Amino acid sequence: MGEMMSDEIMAQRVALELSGDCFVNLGIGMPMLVSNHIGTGKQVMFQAENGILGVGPRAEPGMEDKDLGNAGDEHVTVSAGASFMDSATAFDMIRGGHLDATVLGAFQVSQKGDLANWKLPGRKLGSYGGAMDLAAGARKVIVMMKHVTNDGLPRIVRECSYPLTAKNCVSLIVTDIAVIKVVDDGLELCETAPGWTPAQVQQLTEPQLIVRNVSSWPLSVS
Amino acid sequence: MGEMMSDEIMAQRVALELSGDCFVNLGIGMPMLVSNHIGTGKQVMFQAENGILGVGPRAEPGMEDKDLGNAGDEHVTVSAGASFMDSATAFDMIRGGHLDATVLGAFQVSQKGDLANWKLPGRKLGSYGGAMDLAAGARKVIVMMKHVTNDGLPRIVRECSYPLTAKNCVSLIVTDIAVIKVVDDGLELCETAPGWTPAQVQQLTEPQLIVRNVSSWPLSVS
Amino acid sequence: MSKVFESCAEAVADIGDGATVMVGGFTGRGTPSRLLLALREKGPKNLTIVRNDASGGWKNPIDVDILIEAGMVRKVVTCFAVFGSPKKVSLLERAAMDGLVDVELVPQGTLAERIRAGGAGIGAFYTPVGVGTEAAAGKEVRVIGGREMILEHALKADFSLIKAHRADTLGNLVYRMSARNFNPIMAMASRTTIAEVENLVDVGGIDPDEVMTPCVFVRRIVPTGKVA
Amino acid sequence: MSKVFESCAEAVADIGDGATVMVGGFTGRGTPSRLLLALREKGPKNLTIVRNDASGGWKNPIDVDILIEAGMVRKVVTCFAVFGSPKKVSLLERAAMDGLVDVELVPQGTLAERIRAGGAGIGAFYTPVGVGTEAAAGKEVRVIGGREMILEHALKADFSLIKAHRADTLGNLVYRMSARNFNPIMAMASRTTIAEVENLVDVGGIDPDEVMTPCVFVRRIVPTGKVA
Repeated sequence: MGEMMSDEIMAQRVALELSGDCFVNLGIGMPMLVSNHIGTGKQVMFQAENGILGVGPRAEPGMEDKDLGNAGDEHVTVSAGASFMDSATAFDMIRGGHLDATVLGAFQVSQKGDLANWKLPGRKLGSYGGAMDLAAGARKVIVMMKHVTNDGLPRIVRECSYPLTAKNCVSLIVTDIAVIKVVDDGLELCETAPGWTPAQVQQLTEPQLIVRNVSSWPLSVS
Repeated sequence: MGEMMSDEIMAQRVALELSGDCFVNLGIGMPMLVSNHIGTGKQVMFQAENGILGVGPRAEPGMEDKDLGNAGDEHVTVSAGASFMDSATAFDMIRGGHLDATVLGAFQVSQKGDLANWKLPGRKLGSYGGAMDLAAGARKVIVMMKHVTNDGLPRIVRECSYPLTAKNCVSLIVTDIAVIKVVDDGLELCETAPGWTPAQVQQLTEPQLIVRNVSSWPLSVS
Repeated sequence: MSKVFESCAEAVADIGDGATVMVGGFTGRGTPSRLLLALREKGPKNLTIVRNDASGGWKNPIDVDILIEAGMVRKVVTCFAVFGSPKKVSLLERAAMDGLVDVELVPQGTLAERIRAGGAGIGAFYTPVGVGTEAAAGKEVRVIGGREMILEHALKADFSLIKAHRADTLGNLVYRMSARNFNPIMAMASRTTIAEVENLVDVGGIDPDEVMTPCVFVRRIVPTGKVA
Repeated sequence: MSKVFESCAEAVADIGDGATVMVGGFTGRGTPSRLLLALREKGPKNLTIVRNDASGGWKNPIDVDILIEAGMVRKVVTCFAVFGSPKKVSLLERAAMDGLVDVELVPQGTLAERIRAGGAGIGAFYTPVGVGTEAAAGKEVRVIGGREMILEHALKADFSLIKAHRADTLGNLVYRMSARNFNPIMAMASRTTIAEVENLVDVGGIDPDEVMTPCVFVRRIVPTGKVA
């Protein structure tokens, strides 16, 4: 088997899915890396659910503004044409279907596109954050996650055993070894990362993948 | 019988009901006169449901601003500390119970405090405007209207024959001949206008008025 | 793809027969008069219009009345259907009496909230406004928090025609004074929102804290200058 | 009657046992830290706290955590109950495991909308968020516009503790950047809203078009200057 791709390489791959002139929310954590990899020709505006449309790069050290941070408590900047809004309006934007896409982390995704990303089984509590709203409201839900757990168990499963965030919401899964699309009849393997064969990806995936036309992960983007 | 009080005198009387430090919406038409009669010692902020908190006097001729008008399409000014808001927020303020009082015109008021002010019987259409919201949302609903119709019929009735705006919402009725309070057991005559006796007011009123302690309309306010 | 259109005619060119169109403004203030004129010129039929006041009679003569008069409107959702003096018959009431136009009368705050709900992805809500009146006819009533409330559904549209005081070329909008009214919520509630704007500035020309309608809600902008 | 209070202690003096208190802010930004410190000092018991994040762990150390730690909280309504890394047990989760605090977990947008509904006189609303998940447990489900939605109820409180960048002495508020978040909607949803403000100006010192929370929603203002 090949090596797992780094978070940055995954972020590059996700960034390819974002066309120009679009509005995108990046979930807290790994998905936030995606903003570093948008080509210069594209006009992508990032929303942060704490009330920013037009999130820019992280603030340079010494240039942080105490009132300006993203939903993950990182000091950020804003891009030209940005706007601030209250939390109700930020979620009107999300729930109302005004965002073209969201990129979310996940614990598990099922073969029907069910998403589980807010609570570990056996724990008393979890954190919904804005994930349920984003999963239900964004026009396209892209999941960005490692293909397997730290213990080597598949995160792409027949049925989620972790508590659900939303049913049947995921369109695309980008992992550290493959790109998988949720289609009407299941999960279609679209791309494998360098050094990985479809069979090897299948081995780390619980449901049977549909293999029709698998291409290689475009590495030119790095 | 005495003379009917003028609209301005009625407005003066209504103004006495507005204590200091309060927020009040004045309905379109006659109620808008009330703003001219607030004593200088009082801090009353007027809301206009088209999105102004802090409506001031009408604009002087030549000083009109095309973007600044009240809900009745009159050019107005704003008082110090005013704010503008969208229609949803203006009605959050109204429906959410944040206004201390509203002064509304009426076609009819029933002995239970039902209000009818949006449609004449027999007409195909009417105009709700913001009256239903104000009647349901303001903490106190004061009606300001002529005591009888142009044809001399009582407007204060046992049951409204005109389509209702809201049930059981009116607290106080100020007419051109009397001040009447809606109490648990009916309508209590509180004041008669100069030259009017309780019996004369009763003659022009359909339901039996409760007469306990009637005083004379304080004329010093003019 | 630039959102800036040269003319109102271009901006409304794809509003076709049977479209639902929200129109911002309250009396004349914040009313997109130039877009309305262009829409009349274009002439689609069987429109459904959502608009605070459709009774005519206010000072600004260019209002949704001009579409009703042109026979382009099949239905109006509004809170003002007759004008001021209850004795006058409005153009809309006349058209309704003649069976040419259906009117859905909605209390103003409920109208605003239904539009907001449409833009916000809320399906329906319970409000105490209108309980026990004609406005509640046929609607579900439920007691919530000890108070009777009626169920009201979200309103959405194909197009919103709105007016703003200032826009940048991305479509961020700022309104001025009482010309704000229904414009921000209608901007959210349509698939295609078209803004007539008095002043167009470059991106970066509006302080992010002052933006009243974020650009995600606006598809087309037409700079028209300051017109009545 | 002036709304301006000299000290946070005075401003929170009547928050008693069993009160429901909304606390503005998102991570540290827009969090009324000085009011929270004063409330801890005052020490009421059995509070219900409504707050976006109650998981601790963010950069700002002064948050609702300090009330939980002090044993003053009986219930928390929040969307963040555990922090970042799912392996860490938060103070709140520990208190919940020990049976000391009840937690009502609410999706963030639903939390915002329930608070807004509370302030806006809306009793309840239908939202597609949370359908088919634990967030829908025990809730009415209904198909609206072809989509399954769940019924969510308004949230109101006795007190809201919020933070603003600028206020005039009447209580008109302006927030700055991402410190706005839950503050404007919480300002509407309580009987008594108390604002900690960085800058206090005279009446007339804020352009009416720039006011974000109109003064009718604010009862008390405490100028605290710019603190972390």
